[in-house]
Order: sequence, then structure tokens, then C-alpha cells
Amino acid sequence: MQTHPLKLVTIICEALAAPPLQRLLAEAGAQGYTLFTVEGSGRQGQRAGEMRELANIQVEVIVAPAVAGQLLARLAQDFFPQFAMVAYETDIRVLRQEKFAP
Amino acid sequence: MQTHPLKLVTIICEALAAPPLQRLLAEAGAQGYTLFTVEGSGRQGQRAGEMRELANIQVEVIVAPAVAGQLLARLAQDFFPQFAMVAYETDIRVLRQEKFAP
Amino acid sequence: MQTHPLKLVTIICEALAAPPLQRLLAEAGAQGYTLFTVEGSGRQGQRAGEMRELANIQVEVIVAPAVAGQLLARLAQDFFPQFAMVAYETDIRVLRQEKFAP
Amino acid sequence: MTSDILHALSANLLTPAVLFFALGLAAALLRSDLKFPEALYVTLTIYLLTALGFKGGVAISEAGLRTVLLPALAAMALGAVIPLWAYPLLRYVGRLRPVDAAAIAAHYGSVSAVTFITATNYLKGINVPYEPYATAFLAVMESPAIIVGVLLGKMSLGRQPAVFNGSIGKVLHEAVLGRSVFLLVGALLVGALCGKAGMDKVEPFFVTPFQGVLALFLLEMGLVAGRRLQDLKKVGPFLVAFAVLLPLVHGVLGVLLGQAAGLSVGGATLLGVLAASASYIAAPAAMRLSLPEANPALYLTPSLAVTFPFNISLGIPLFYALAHHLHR
Amino acid sequence: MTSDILHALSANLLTPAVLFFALGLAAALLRSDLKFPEALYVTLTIYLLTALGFKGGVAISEAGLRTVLLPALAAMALGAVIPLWAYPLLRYVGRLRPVDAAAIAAHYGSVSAVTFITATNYLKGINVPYEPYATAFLAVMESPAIIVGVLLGKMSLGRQPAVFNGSIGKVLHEAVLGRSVFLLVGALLVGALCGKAGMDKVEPFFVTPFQGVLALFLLEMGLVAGRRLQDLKKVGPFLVAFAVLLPLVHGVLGVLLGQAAGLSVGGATLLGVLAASASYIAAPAAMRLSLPEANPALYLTPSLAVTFPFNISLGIPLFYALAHHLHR
Amino acid sequence: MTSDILHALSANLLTPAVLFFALGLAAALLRSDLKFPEALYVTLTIYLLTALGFKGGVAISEAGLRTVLLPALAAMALGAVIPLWAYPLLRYVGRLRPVDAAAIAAHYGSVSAVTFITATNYLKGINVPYEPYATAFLAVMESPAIIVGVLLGKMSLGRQPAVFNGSIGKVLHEAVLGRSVFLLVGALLVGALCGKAGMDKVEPFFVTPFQGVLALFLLEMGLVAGRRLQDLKKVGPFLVAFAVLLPLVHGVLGVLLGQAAGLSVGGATLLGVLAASASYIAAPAAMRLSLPEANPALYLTPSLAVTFPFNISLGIPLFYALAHHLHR
Ligand SMILES: Nc1ncnc2c1ncn2[C@@H]1O[C@H](COP(=O)(O)O)[C@@H](O)[C@H]1O
Ligand SMILES: Nc1ncnc2c1ncn2[C@@H]1O[C@H](COP(=O)(O)O)[C@@H](O)[C@H]1O
Ligand SMILES: Nc1ncnc2c1ncn2[C@@H]1O[C@H](COP(=O)(O)O)[C@@H](O)[C@H]1O
Ligand code: NA
Ligand code: NA
Ligand code: NA
Repeated sequence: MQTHPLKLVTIICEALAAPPLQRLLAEAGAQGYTLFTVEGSGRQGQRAGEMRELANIQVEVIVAPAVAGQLLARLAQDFFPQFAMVAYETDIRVLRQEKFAP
Repeated sequence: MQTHPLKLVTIICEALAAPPLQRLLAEAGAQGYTLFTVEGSGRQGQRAGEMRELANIQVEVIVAPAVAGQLLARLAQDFFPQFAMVAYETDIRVLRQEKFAP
Repeated sequence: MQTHPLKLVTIICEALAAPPLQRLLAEAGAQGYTLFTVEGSGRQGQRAGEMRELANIQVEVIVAPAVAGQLLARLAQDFFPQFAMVAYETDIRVLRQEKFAP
Repeated sequence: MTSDILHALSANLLTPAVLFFALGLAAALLRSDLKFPEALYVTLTIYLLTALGFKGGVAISEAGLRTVLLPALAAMALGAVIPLWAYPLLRYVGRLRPVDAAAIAAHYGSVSAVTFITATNYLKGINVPYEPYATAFLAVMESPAIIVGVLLGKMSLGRQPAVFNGSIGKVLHEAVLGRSVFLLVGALLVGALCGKAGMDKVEPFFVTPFQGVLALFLLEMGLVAGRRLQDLKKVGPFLVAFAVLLPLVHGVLGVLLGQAAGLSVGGATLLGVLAASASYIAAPAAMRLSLPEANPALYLTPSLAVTFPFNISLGIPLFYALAHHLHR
Repeated sequence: MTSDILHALSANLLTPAVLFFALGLAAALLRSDLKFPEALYVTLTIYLLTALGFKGGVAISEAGLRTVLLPALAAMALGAVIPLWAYPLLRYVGRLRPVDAAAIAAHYGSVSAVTFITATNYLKGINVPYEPYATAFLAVMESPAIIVGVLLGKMSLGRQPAVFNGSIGKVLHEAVLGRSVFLLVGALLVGALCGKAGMDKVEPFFVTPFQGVLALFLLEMGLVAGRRLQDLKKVGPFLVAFAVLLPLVHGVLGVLLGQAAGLSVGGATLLGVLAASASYIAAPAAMRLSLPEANPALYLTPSLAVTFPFNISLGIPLFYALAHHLHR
Repeated sequence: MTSDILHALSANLLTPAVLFFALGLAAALLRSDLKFPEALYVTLTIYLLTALGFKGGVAISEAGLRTVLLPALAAMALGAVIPLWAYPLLRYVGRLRPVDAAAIAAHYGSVSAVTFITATNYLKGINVPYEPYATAFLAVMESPAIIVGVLLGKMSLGRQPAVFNGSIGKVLHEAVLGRSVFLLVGALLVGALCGKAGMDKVEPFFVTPFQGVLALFLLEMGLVAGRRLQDLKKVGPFLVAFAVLLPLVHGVLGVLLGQAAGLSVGGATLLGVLAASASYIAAPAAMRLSLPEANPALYLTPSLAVTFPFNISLGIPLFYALAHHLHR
């Protein structure tokens, strides 16, 4: 099966940051995303997720390597100062590369 | 710690596709899978997941590289024409390789 | 954007194993974790997750490579004999490496 | 007759159920971030189906199976034959692909429990009695059209990949043990076995708050239907017209059949509503499993975003006005 | 007056609602693994807001809009001006960053529906009548302070990144179509359109079990507030004092305004409670979207872990004792 | 006595609660896709425990602590000693590993709240009064056996890895602050503090719909137990027999103890049911934390898939028939 190398960018952040994050993803050229409701623990303590106001999400986005770099840069610049947030990228190989082209 | 290289195949699709997908995984020789209820956005628009009829799932399967190739091929052939679906593979290193042998 | 190579350790296990697992993560030097409520299937059969007593979780932890090795070793030694459990590691590249240093 | 209709309409439009549905639509169209958790949606569905089935079962145990059997068989037959004319209409007039035509036909032969419940509440609100065992009609009308539709669809396809290639046995299993049919029929059996004595125990949970729960659920259905409205353009004018006109025809058929089977005005109204309603729970699930080649937008959007709102706002009072008119 | 106060206090502290809140606090402090699923939290919120709005709407349809308008406008104005003194206080006495001061000011001008509901239950428990349309005050007080706060905050910031840079239109959309305001106002409209006839249908669901549902919800709120208690040290003594004293001042203001607007003892109490309460649902959501630079610990912790428990335990009976005293 | 038993049995088997349990079993065995969301499961548990505790607390406040104390201590002692004979039986007759024997013994000494509730409903259905403060017995019987079982298990193990190596303090914390014990005891305290006045406020939520909620919950328990049935072969014939016979013995013991402690027929029945029931919520959670070396299939499957169905269908009426017979 023919697969193509792309990047998976993963972002873990508080649920209330979802709307501006979704705007950022669209601006950066992502064609879609997948969102998980998660619980978490980190420097800001436990986030048990009973109330959306205090809950965490994980967002995963498949993008071309160039878009990944740009996305991470925008996150570091605009979001990190304001939100409890973790972001990383992973190498993946997808089917149907066209689906993810900006 | 001794770890072994395997593949993680990730499939994101509508929840209603789960039963045939589970059948396919079993046929392809996967020994297990993990299923997440997710929200998503892509070419078919938002899938907010209020109703199972309109919801998304993500399925992750750890398999040997050969099985991964076969699985992706079957997905591309049988499922992609019919379902809103994304699929990709990632390199991982597992403990206890025997667990994942078909 | 400057990213740094770290490891993502993923653990899938029964929900009732969460408390000792969280203790182990803290002991091993992880600075946080993200927890997903999942459904799954494996050697111990289906885990449909209706009752927490019978449910599955997936825990993801970002750590330095050395910590990852130690974590997997502890899991293999203390947890595998007792719990239905899968564990693997993936290479990732993170922003803000300091956040994950023990 | 016109004043009948106007009166029936206005009695329906200002009920909490219909207004909460409109509120849900508004929330979706105004893009409010209001959202029901999936668990709440499922919970409300389980509650409504269980309560409905249980009440129906108690009613059957009171009325006797004999009374119920004939009209139930008539209802079942109506459900099973609807796809037989819906399919050619969709195929040759609407020029849809065979597999899509089959899937849509299955939806319109099957029924919507929530539409049925809304109709019973409407009748209660205007003090029109109906056969309390009418739930049995709902129970027997859900599956037959799905089976007929899947068979029509399979015949139209060449070889399907093995994972979808369910035998007739599998299709039947899906249609009869799918959670909505199973819950409804199961609760009906429980009710029939418990009878009045059982009802006394659970009435404050399954009966008293029922109308309020329905209002809350319709708020959610409004949200879901509202989000689907934007897909209407994908669906095209033929299907939108189909989704209003076919229910009208089926509603009239159902009312006539109900009268012929000796039902009261209320009972005939309910049979009309059932015939007019389109499935959006059991049928989509069965199609995804057995006819995945069919396009969901083409069956889910008309039934959820057109037929469902049409029936709960205008259809129900119209079919009632007709039944009432015929009865005089 | 002292005996009034003592009596009012003891009537409040031993109610199921307040005791279940204390139980939730205890669970959090003793680190029990008790946890409500998020879906249950959302469900209870949806239920409480819908029921509250619906009842209020029916009451408005009975009382007539004319009666409601004047006191509602007064309430709205009070909400909008509170940030105007809270902001400088936080900024210059508390020495907080401008954007944090603006965010906190927005929270204290806005209101908490659950605090309001607890107050209505308190009044019912001691048989003090109140204007049933008082829900309208809650509905109109939620947004204005949020808008004022966001404007204060934006003025204090230089250029924000584009993703946060909402126009006034967007801020308004957020403040008015956010789920809590939308549900409350929407259900109010539905209730106003249905009137008494609609109420009869849904009363066993929306009214009868209401107090019990509130008790369950306060158990959960106790858990949530209790988990926040450990953040109190991050917040500092100034904000803790602020979170008790400002509500006291606002409560007195609200009671006086209510009396001036011709409300009954019960109605004046409710206006006092609303003024004293701080938002922890609508306001935090608006801040994360429009003023993400503000630190959530600084606005959420005081309002959730200090003001909310203070009001439901001591504030409500105090404001009632005041209204009662003034009325004699 | 035989006709007593037959009558008692038939009065139980056709109740909504038991029939809905059977429906859930059927759904699991027929592989229907019916499934309750986890949030609904947790919600129903929270509701049932809170309602139960609250009612019990109000009853204690009416009866006085003095009346409750002696029978409660007797109940507690019974729970604590059951593991002392269950353990050697499992170890030496059943030839189970020491740690598994300890874990199973803990489950059978502890209790099942849902079995208890089903029994109270059964008694209500046949108009047999019982001490309303009997909930206190449930509350005190949940933890002691867990503590005894964990101690037995720890003694049987060599060194455990540090992450599991809870001190006695930790074991106690788990056993007493685990969510089910905490909710039950907490709600009991709330009820005792509120008394009758508090009950008036929340009765329509916590009392009136209770039996209906139980019926819905038993549908879910049927699903869960049904899915476990396939694990029965892993468990072996000894444990299956154990899971029926030991409860029979414990039930008889409980009834006798109840009579000796001066309880009514209803109260003695309930003590019998408690003794006979096995935990499937608090005990498994405690074992996973403190004795993770024990095999869950060996303790969860017998208690959930054998003892629980046995008790709610046959055990309850049998213990009642015995209590009734002894009393004459
Ligand atoms: N080392 C880590 N591994 C995995 N997830 C993490 C880690 N640190 C933080 N997180 C996640 O990111 C969220 C925010 O992190 P923080 O800002 O450190 O509180 C946490 O609630 C976790 O869900
Ligand atoms: N670029 C992407 N990154 C991550 N997830 C995606 C992406 N595109 C699509 N998805 C997921 O796949 C589902 C189906 O995609 P689509 O068929 O494009 O609507 C979406 O609802 C998302 O959950
Ligand atoms: N091959 C696999 N791929 C992905 N997840 C798996 C796999 N095998 C097991 N799992 C997950 O690990 C859990 C425990 O596995 P097991 O102990 O094999 O039952 C399962 O319930 C699944 O969620
Ligand atoms: Na139909
Ligand atoms: Na306020
Ligand atoms: Na026991």
C-alpha cells in the first residue's frame, strides 16, 4: 500500500481554548482535526474534567511538514503565554495524501 | 528494557462504521484494538458527536508491519469509497511482542 | 520552530489500575500525563466500559528517553503480572523541552 | 374542515414540546455553543423508548392480545409495502442511484418513535382518547421496511466486500436486535407481563414526568436537525419535496387504514402519523452496516431535517383533522 | 435584627441543598474518589436552567411584561455598572494587572444561576413569597457585565493576536449566545409563549422534582469548589477578602434597589442575591475567548471557592434578614 | 412453608425490576447492540445511593440513634466475620491461591446496595413493613469485610511492589472514602441532620420515582451481568456452587441474627439479604488497589453473574419466606 509521510501535530490544552485553537488550525491550513475529551495532570495540577470550564482536550491534526512547523510556531507565539498547553509532532504515514493538502 | 518495533495503525471514522471495521480488524489478524469516542472536523464538515448516528470514533491497532500494510490496503479498497475515514500508521516500540503476533 | 526529541509512552489498561499507575508515573519522574477513557478489545476479551469496574483507560506520558526506559521496565516488572495492560513508546518532537524534565 | 385544521394546528404549535424543538433549531442556526452530551442523548432515548414500551405493554395486557392483533398486522403490512412504491419513485422520478433509493425507501417505510410520542402528547393535550396499546403499532412497524429496503439495495448491487456481505440472517438480526427496536419490544413484553400491578410501582418515573422529558429531548432534536439544515442543498429539491409530500400521502393512507381497522379518531391519527414518519435511528444504523454504499446525507438529512420537523409541527394536527373529519 | 439574622441563618444551614454542598466539599477535602461524570454535570445544568427559564416565562405571561420591565431594567443596569467600581478597586487597591482586574470585575457584575435557585428554595422553605418572574432579572443580568468587562480588558491591552481579536460583535455573540444565557432566555420565551396550559403538561418534570435535583447538583458543586480550595493561596489574601466583602456590599445594594423598585421582601432578597453572586460559567468561558491573557486562577477560584459557598451558606439568609428588616 | 415460598417467589419474579433485569440479560445473550453510556451508569448509582442514604438518615433521625445502634453493630460484626470462614473454605476446599481466596472472601462479607434496594421494593410490593433505618445496616456492612479481606490477602503475600504496598491507613482510607461508601454514609448524615423538614423538600425527586429508576438500573445490571456470563467457565464449578450456596447460608444467618436483634419480619429479611449479597462495586475497586495480584475474573464474575442474579430473583423471596415462617 502506498503511504505518504506527513506530520501529526498533537495539542493538549484546556477545553475553553478550543474555539481560538480551531480558528488557528483553519488559518494555518489544516483540512481537519480530531478532538478528544481527556483528563490530565501537569504543572497546573489535576484537570479532572467534571466541568467544561475546568476540563482538558487533546486535538490531533494531520498536516504537511511545512504546515506543522508553522502551526507550532503560531502556537508557541500566541497560545503558550496564555494557556495551559502541551504540543508535539510525530511522524506518520497516511493513505490518500491529497486529503491533507492545504 | 527490551522493546520491539511494530506499527500503530490509526483509523478515524464515523461511529456507524465500527461493526464492519471490527470484523475487518479480526480478519486482518489484529489481536486487539483500542477505541476512542472523538469529535472531528474534515471534508464532510463537523462531527459533533451528540447522536451516535452522527458521531466519530478513532480506532488504534498495534500490529506487525506486514499486517499493517495489509490492513491499510483493505481499508483503501473496501472502506474508503463508502465511509468518511482517515487512516495512517506510526512506528512504535512495544513491550511483549508476542501479544501482537497474529 | 525549534523542537526537541522526547518519548511518548502510551499505556492501555483497566481503569481500576489508574491509582497505582499514577503513583508509578510520579515516582519515575514524569511531570504530567494525559488520560483517555477508551473501549478496547484484546486477549481478555471486550472491555465495553459501561461500568468503571470493567472499563479501560489509555494514559499518555511525555518523558525524556531515559525516563521512558525506566518507566517501561517498572511497568513490565510490577504491573504486567497483575493487570490487563499494553505499553509502547513513540518518538515525538516537543516544543518547550524544559516542561518535561524531571 | 379549514377551521378544524387551523384549530388543530394552533393547539400544537404552542406546546412546550414543539416550542423547545424550535428553540433547538434556533440555537443551531444562530450557532450558539449549546450542546447536549452524547450520554444525555442516549439516556433520553432509553428513557422514552422504555417508558413508551412499558406503558404499551401494560395496555396490551389490559386490552388482550386479540384486540391488538388485527390492527397491528395491518400497521406492519403498511410499513413493509411503503418501500415498494417509494423505491421506484426515487429511482425513476428522482433519478437516484439504486442503492440510495433503496436506503431512503427503507427510512420512509420505517417509523420515528419520537414523532409518535409527540403525537400522543398532542392528543392528550386536546383530550382526544386513543387506544393505549397503539405503541404496539410502532413496535411492529420499525423493522419490516428496513428489511425490505436492505433486500432491494442488495439486489441492486454487484458483489459487496465480504465485511458488509451480511446474510439475510444478519440483516434480520440487525433489524430486530438493534437497540431501539429491542428496547421498545422488550419493555412492551415487560409491561405486558407486569400489568397494572407493575405500573403502580413505576408510574411516577415512567409516566408522570414523561411529557417534560419529551420537551427536553425535542430541544436536543432541534439542535441536531438544525445542524443538518445546511446539508439540504446537497440533497436537492427533489428529495426535499419528497420528504414533505410522501409523508402527506402516507399519513392519509395510515388514517384511512386505521379507520378501516376500526380504530378511534385518536388511534387512526396515530397510525397516520406512524406511516408518515421516517426513521432516523434504527434505519441509518442498519444502512451503515448492510448498505454502506448508500450516501448517508441522502437519507439522514431528509428524514431528520425535513420530515421530522414537518410532522411534529404540521403533520400531526393535519392527520388529526383528517381523522376527525372522516369520523363525523 | 440579630435574632432575625440568627433565625434566617439556621433555617438555611440545615437544608438538603446546603448540606449536600458541604458533603461535596468534604469529599474533595478528604480526597474521596467520588466524581460526577461531565455529562451529568452538563445535564443538571441544562435541566436547572431550562426549568428555571420556563417557570419564569410562564410567570411573565401571567404578570404581563409591563410589570416586569422596570425592575428588570434596574437589575440590568446594576449588573452593568458593578464592573465600573470593581475594576479600579482591583487595579489600584489590589494591584492586579489591568487584564486580570477587568476579568474579575466581569465575574462579579455577572451572576450565578445556581446561587439564585438556592435563594428561591430558601424563600420557599421559610414561606416567604417572591415575584415569580424574578427569573427575568437573572436572565438580563448575566451578559451586560461580561461585555463591560471585556471592553475594559481590551482597552488595557495592546494588540492581541488575531485569533483572539474579536470585534465587539463577536464579544456580544459570545455573551448572548453562550449556552447558559441562551438556554435561560430561550426557555423563558418558551414559557412565556406556552403560559399556564403548557406548564400543566410539564410541571411533574420541570417543577416537582426541582429542589431534589438542586440538592444533587450542589453535591457536585461542593466537589468542584472543594478541589479549587487548594488554589486559594495562589490567589492571595486581598482577593479572598474581596470575594467576601464585595458581595456583601452588592447584596445590600441589590436589596435596596429592589425595595426602591417596589419589589416584595422576597423579590428584594433575590435581587440582593443576584447582585452579590459571581458568575462561574458564562463569564469564564467569555474570558477564555476574549481575554485569554487574564489568569483563570484569579477569577475562577474566588468566585467558585469563596463567593459561591459564602452566598449559599451565609449571604442568602443575611440579605433576606436585611430585606425583612427594611420592610417593617 | 412450601406454599409460602412459592407465593413469595411469584410475587417477586413478575415485578418491573426483576423483569427489566431479565431483559438486560437477554440483550447481552442475544448480542443486541443496546448499551448504557458509562455516565448513565454512574448517574444511576449516585442517585440510588444518595436517595437511599438520605431516606435512611431521615429514618434514623425519627427513630433515634439508640434504637439503631445495637442491630447495626450486630450487622457490622456479621460482615466482618464472614471472610473468616469464607477464606479457609475457598483456600482449602476450593484450592484457590491465598490472595484470590482473600479477595473473594472480602466480596462475600461486603454487601450490594442494589440487592438491598431490590429487597426493600419487594417488601413494599407485598406490603410487609420494615425498619426504615435498615439502610444503616447496609452502610456499616460495606467496609469491614473489605478491610479483613485485604489484611488476609496481604498476610499471604511476600513483599509487594511499593506502588501497591498500602499501609493499613491507606486500606482504611480506600474502604471508607471509596465513592460508594462515602455517598451512602454522607447522604445518611445529611438526612439525619435535615430530618422530616428536609425530606418534604426533596421527596418528589429522591423518593417518588425511586422504584422506576431502580427498574432502569436493573436493565443495565442485566446487560453487565449477561456479558460476564461467558466468563463463567474460567471460574469453574466450585466457585459457581460457592456463589449460590454461601449466600444461602449467609441469608439464613442474617435472618436469624435479625430476629435475635429484635427486628421485624421485614427487617430480618433485609439483614438476611445483606448478609447473602456480595459486593461488586466497592470491593473490586479496593482489591485492584490493595491486592492487584488477585485475579478479578475470580471475584467479579461469581458476585456479578451468579450471586447478584440469584439474590434478586430467588434469594430475596426465600429469605422473606424464612423470616415470615420463623416469626409465626
Ligand atoms: N509530561 C506530560 N505528558 C503527557 N501529558 C502532559 C504532560 N504534561 C502535561 N500534560 C498534559 O497537558 C495538560 C496541561 O499541562 P500543564 O500546563 O503542565 O498543566 C495537562 O493537564 C496534561 O493533560
Ligand atoms: N487533517 C486531519 N487531521 C486530523 N483528523 C482529521 C483530519 N481530517 C479529517 N480528520 C478526522 O477524520 C474525520 C473524517 O474526515 P472527513 O472524511 O474529511 O470528514 C473527521 O471528522 C476528523 O475527525
Ligand atoms: N493489538 C492491540 N492494539 C491496540 N490496542 C490493544 C491491542 N491489544 C490490546 N489492546 C488494548 O489493551 C487492552 C488490554 O489488552 P488485553 O490485556 O490483551 O485484553 C485492550 O482492552 C485494548 O484496549
Ligand atoms: Na413511515
Ligand atoms: Na453579581
Ligand atoms: Na455479604
